[in-house]
Amino acid sequence: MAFDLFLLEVVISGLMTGVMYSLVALGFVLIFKASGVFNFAQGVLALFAALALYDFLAEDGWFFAVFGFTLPVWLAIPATALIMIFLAWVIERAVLRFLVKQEEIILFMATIGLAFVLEGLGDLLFGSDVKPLDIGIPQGASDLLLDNFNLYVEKLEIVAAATAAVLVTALAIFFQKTRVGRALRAVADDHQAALSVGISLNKIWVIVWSVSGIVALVAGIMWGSKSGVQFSLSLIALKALPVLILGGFTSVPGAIVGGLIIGVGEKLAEVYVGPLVGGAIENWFAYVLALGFLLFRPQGLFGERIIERV
Amino acid sequence: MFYRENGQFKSSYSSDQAIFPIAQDRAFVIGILLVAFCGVPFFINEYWANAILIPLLVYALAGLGLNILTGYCGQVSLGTGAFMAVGAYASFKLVGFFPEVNYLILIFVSGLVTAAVGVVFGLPSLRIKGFYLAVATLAAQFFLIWLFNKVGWFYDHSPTGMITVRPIDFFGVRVTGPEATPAAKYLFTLTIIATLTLTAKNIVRGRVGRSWMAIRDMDIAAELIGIKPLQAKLSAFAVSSFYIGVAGALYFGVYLGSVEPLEAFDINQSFYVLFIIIIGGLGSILGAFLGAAFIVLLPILMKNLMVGGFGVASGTAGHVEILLLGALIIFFLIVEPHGLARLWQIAKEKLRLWPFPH
Amino acid sequence: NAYELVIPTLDYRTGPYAPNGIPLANAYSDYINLLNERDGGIEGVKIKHVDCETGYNTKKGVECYENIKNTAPSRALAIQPFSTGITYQLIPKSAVDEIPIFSMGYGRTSAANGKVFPWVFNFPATYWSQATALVQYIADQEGGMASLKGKKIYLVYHNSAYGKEPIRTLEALAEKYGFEYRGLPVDHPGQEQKATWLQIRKERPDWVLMWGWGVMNQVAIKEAASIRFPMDRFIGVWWSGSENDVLPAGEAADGYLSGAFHAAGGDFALHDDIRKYVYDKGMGAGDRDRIGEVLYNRGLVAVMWTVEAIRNAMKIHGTKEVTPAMVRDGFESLEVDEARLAELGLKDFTYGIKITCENHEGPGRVAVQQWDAKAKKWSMVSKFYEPLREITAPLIEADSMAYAKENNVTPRTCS
Amino acid sequence: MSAVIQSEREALLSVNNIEVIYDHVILVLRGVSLEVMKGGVVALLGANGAGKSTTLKAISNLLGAERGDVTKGSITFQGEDVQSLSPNELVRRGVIQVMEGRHCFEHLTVEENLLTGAYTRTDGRSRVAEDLDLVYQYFPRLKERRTSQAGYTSGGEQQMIAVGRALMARPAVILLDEPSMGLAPQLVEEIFEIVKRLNEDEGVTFLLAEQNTMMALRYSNYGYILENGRVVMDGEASALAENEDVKEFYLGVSGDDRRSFRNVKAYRRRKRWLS
Amino acid sequence: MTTHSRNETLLEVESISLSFGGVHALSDVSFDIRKGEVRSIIGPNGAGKSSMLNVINGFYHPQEGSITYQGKRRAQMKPHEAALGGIARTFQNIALFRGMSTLDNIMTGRNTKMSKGLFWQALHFGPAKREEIENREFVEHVIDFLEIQTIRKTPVGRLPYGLQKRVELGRALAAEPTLLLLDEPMAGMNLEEKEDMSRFILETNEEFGTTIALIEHDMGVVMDISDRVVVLDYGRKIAEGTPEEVRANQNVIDAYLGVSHD
Ligand SMILES: Nc1ncnc2c1ncn2[C@@H]1O[C@H](COP(=O)(O)OP(=O)(O)OP(=O)(O)O)[C@@H](O)[C@H]1O
Ligand SMILES: Nc1ncnc2c1ncn2[C@@H]1O[C@H](COP(=O)(O)OP(=O)(O)OP(=O)(O)O)[C@@H](O)[C@H]1O
Ligand SMILES: [Mg+2]
Ligand SMILES: [Mg+2]
Repeated sequence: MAFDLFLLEVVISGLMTGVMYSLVALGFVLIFKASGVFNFAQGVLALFAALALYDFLAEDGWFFAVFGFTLPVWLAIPATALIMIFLAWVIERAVLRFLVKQEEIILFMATIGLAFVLEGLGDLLFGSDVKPLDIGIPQGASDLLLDNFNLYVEKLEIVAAATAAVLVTALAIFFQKTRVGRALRAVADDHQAALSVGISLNKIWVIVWSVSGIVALVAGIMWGSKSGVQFSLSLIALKALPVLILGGFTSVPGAIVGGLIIGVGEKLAEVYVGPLVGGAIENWFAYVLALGFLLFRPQGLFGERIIERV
Repeated sequence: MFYRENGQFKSSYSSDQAIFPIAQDRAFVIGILLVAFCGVPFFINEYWANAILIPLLVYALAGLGLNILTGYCGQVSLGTGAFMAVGAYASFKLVGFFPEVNYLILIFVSGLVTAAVGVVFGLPSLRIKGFYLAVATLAAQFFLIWLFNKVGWFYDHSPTGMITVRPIDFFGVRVTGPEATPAAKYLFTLTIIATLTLTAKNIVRGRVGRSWMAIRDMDIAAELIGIKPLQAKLSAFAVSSFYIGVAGALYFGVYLGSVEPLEAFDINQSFYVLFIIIIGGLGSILGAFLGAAFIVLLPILMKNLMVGGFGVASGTAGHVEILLLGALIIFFLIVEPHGLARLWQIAKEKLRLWPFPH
Repeated sequence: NAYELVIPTLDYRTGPYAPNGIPLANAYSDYINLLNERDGGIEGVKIKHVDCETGYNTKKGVECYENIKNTAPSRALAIQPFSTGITYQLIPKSAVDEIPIFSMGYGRTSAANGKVFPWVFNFPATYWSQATALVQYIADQEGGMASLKGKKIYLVYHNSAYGKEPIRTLEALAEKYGFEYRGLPVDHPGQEQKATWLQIRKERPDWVLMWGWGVMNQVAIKEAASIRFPMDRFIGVWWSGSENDVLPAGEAADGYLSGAFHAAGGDFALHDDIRKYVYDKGMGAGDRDRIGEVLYNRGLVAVMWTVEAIRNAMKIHGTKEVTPAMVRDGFESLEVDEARLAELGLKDFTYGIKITCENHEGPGRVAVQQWDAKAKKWSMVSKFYEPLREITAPLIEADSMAYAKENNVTPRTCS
Repeated sequence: MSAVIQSEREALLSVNNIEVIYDHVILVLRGVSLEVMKGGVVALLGANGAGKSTTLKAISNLLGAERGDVTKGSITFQGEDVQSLSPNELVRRGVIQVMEGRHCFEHLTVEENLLTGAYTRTDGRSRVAEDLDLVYQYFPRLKERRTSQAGYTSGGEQQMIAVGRALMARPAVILLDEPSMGLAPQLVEEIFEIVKRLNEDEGVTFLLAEQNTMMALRYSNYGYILENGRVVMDGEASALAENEDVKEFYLGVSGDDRRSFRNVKAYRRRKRWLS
Repeated sequence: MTTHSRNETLLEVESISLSFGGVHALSDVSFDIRKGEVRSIIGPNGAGKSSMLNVINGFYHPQEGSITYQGKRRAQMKPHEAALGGIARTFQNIALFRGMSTLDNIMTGRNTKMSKGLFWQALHFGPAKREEIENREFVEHVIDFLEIQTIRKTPVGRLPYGLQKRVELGRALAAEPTLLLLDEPMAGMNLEEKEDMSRFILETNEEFGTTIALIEHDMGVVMDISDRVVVLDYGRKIAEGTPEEVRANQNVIDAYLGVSHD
């Protein structure tokens, strides 16, 4: 294989992996942008969504046990989305509404608690075995590219990239152009003031957590198809963090661009620098890369300027 | 009725600034210390030492360290695990180099080493704030752990990369390894932690502590009234890392005895300590202890209750335990977002008013 | 008879490695239930099974250990930590607490040296033996040890103490037989291995070995399939060769190889007994149709050997009320030959073992099994290889002596 | 100004003997009662810490966010108990509060800030746009800064944003907490003129907490004086303005002359009505 | 009222210009502050008053112009240098340290006067303790002076607005400043409190000779207590002089005071 073709391959796979991270990061951004909550439970949310989806599809699930049939994919996905919306509603009822106006770190902590609850619940309801998730997304390398150009790209990731593009466009429009989008940003700035102008925090929270839950479902589908549905799925949240800081916590496009940069950066580092220092540098490299960007832009590439005034 | 400050007048500023200006508080704390130092060692067994009290103390110390940085100086860090690792590895190497030197001194030096590393990784805090900084400290977390896992020198080239503590005597008493008696380990840890807690309290109620809190509450204003952000933040990183480093050394040497960097000091460890201070109370010394008690003891308690008490299968109990722990964290945050320490304080304030409702 | 034999387990049914921990734990529980139901325990003495959830986490492991080690009446007769980290943790304690540790096929390899580690047993084989076995298998396919020269053999490993175990052996082997070795670490949990497999795709090693665990395994197998790396040149350690690892890759995993020291499949006489005495009575710990999975059988063989050691201890000491120290003696002179296996309903399940005072690893033999994706079955495709002791012995000696020196252990003499 | 007698009209908003506790232990309101008549402008006066803001927040139900609790008494709006209503429900019914200390949405632009005020409105974009123009007319300065992020505007500009944002909701009752704070003198007057205009032309009812007693009494028709969490005096604005004590302590006139701030040293501390 | 050093210039602002993107917060503003005087800065909202103070104590860096303070001329300085040089201030939007008690807040004001290092502090013994108590004594004077003894140990976040302003003044006074910058110290206060505040300002000025730069919208206060006034509008200086002169200035009436003001 020619050398530069390999480089290209590394870059492409970096981009694709980056998109996969972005899908998770997007969920974070939504919630942060709209409520100032750093939602640590995003990874678990993705896991939970994937578990629920699997349950509708598989014969060893609750759904089958109760109703005696399984759902086709096109019905199972909306059904799972409904579950995520219900979950958002429960979260708002049971957690968020009691934490109005608390500091960021408290809310952050609450989402960690939430992550535990969902994790325990997921395990109790669905068991901790590995569950293969197959909703018909093509898997494996694209034969077309591999045979003709000797270029290795995963089909699943092409699908993920396309999905992400659609999601991002829709979300960006939603935030910038709509009345609810504006209200979401207002809530993030000042809970109490938002209340005082009649924005219902409860409603807003249900909305963002629902949207974010649905984004988590998408991420869960992609990652679940890739590596099976199991606890480890929730740990991809950690891979989304450098993407977030690089792109900026509040920027939807930032989540994508951040993902791309991190993806390519870490793959190049691992492939070209890794062997020199013993490998497995991807993880810290991603963070160091993000840190490097932050030193120049403390609010991330696309994040909102941090207002410093007296 | 009994908890009143009436009639306790301070005649000098120095007595007004005492750590526990209220006599009842003072008596209470002295009582606890007496029990901890003179009572517990007679009854302690291995289970209580290795599974409960030592982890509790070590985590309280780590929590104290992180609380200095996060609770007092407002810099959120998720690198605690890595800083504990620095302390652990430093003590491991130091004991190897200077087996003759007193263990306490080596632990102290390990703390200093960690402080130095902490300062280096604290540098970005001058520009990066809030959650951005938190995530940036993850760079330290992942990089340091990678380093300890990768560079053979750190683990004396053992084939698995694990490090194991040597048997060490402290003034003739074995304090590490399986042969150390529970009481010896416990007292050794307790002494260090009691001393460090006192120093922490001294620091936070003095000038340095105030400048940390000023930076935390409003960094711009602090700068405008003449507090140097560089000095304040880095000193917080240094002191905090020192504490965390000592905690790491004890965690490795006295508590676990052998560690694998990737597991013992991973990011979960960082979160764990963060839970401790948030649940316990940010910016509170007592909080670190209450938080550690909550986070260390509660799961054990729940497990023993479910498995031992109700005969729940241990796997199921494991799931339920996670679920319940999460739910309790949320519950306590809702009841009192400022942590158990604040809850305690409110309870005291109520007591002071008692029997009147307000 | 009020005396009970306490067999504790440190399980993990939660956390990232739960999918692997569950079958192991189920097998333990099932076998003990079987003995209690069918035989009234061991030699008529009831077994008390205490389990404790560790989540594969060392700290919880310590708590569990302290909690269960003195369980009345017999105290814990032998500890099976099922985690490298916890094993390391407990090794120094074992001598003081006088409780034998049986880290079957994992843990500290140099604990094979019974002179330094009288309380630790890691038979029937260690990682280092396994590494030499896998290389021998490769040599067989390539046409003899000599043909290894110039070949490229890569290792994809879990970047942890466990994953690093074989490195030294492989390096020594590479030096001796002249193949090119390179290690590619994968960080926990290992869901993202693109960079690793791109490098493999570029450098085209002849063989890839894998020391993986958890989700890492199945992702690696999928990635290998994606880059069209031939499955029959991809060999996992015995912890990377269970149904969990290959099923998610579907057809693509066909032909994947892994190390093994016991058979897969649920049609041994013992399994039938378990179905009859345990599952039919509704006491089964897991799903009936998952009996016989690789990790389930792994659990079975582990508890079986433990039980045989207890039996042995009873024989040696002439009492049914054995203590952990007696069970240690039982381990140290344990002999489970083919005939005994057949009695236990495990004919041809694994090979016979014999443990001695200086050798706690036992025979150290390892075979290779292969996955048939259509039939969804593992089957042995090689003989059991004898370890290359000339490679492993000096390494074991060096490492155990270093431990002895650091911890002031005077190696005992065995004679 | 329409000199409406308070008691002749129906009470739109009434607060009955409420008690508020912060943080479970700090008692700040010890039984406050007041009534706001429909179409009235009621002033809430009192020293720092008397509990004015707390009273307003209790009405608009914003106390929860500060860990405050109404532990006794009741609050009714149009005869209905509103204590269980959420703040946004109250805004929908026409009660909006301008909080003390601005509380702008820092990252939103000035215009977006104003538009959030219209969040609850359903009468169509064009009506909202009209009102936006109206607000810009009241505060030309805001029009100049419409695309700046509110976090970067000056203190007075933020105050205008806060008031403008409330106007955008087209409320029936506005609870104004220190509207004049930090505003230039001519703007202070303008704000009160706006209050007057909205009150007279559109029938908007006002309850305002204000330190600028002179202004407040000039523009309101009824007043309550709060001290230490209790109402110590109330009455017609004109009557209050004539009260000797009020004159002396709140208006700073002793005899007929305004006291100079330069001579305050010689001035004796006042007595409290009730403590 | 006049003292011997009244005519010495303490601070001179020379043609300062400051803009943020397209917004010109200050354009070519020059004025001086004399030692020992009370100098007021007034002007409509958004005129650039607060920005001016921010420039003086180094938080904003002007694009053009320079500042001479105590004879040293410079384009800009770091905020803590200004603090060390004796410039203290209060803020328009209260900038207290909300999590700390009144006492601690005021003690932070003494930060520049304290020097004992971490080691001694950790021991809380000997020099550090002595230093702490000496400074505490000073702070107690400030507390007595401002009559806030009763709230000494209260966390400032719980205080009503007016008291917070007073604590903020205390924090500035604790630094024993040469030049005290006050940004709307009386906003949100009732008459009585304004009187108190005026009294504190005047006493500080007269007894300690502290020079004061004051931004305030209450004309009564400004007219009564300031020696000289400078008026800004849209970032420009439109008038300057004694209170009487300024009050009579037509530009000022148009831009700021409004016609109806008495
Ligand atoms: N969140 C809070 N926690 C505890 N105490 C509080 C809180 N908010 C206000 N208080 C206390 O309640 C009392 C009344 O405060 P409030 O803000 O209502 O006064 P105010 O009359 O509006 O004063 P100002 O004129 O200064 O705005 C004060 O003593 C204050 O210390
Ligand atoms: N950091 C900044 N970024 C952008 N614009 C700013 C910044 N600081 C101030 N401005 C703008 O500069 C102008 C002057 O602001 P400044 O705060 O100095 O006004 P001010 O005279 O203090 O007004 P007020 O009396 O309302 O407080 C305002 O229009 C403000 O929006
Ligand atoms: Mg108020
Ligand atoms: Mg201003």
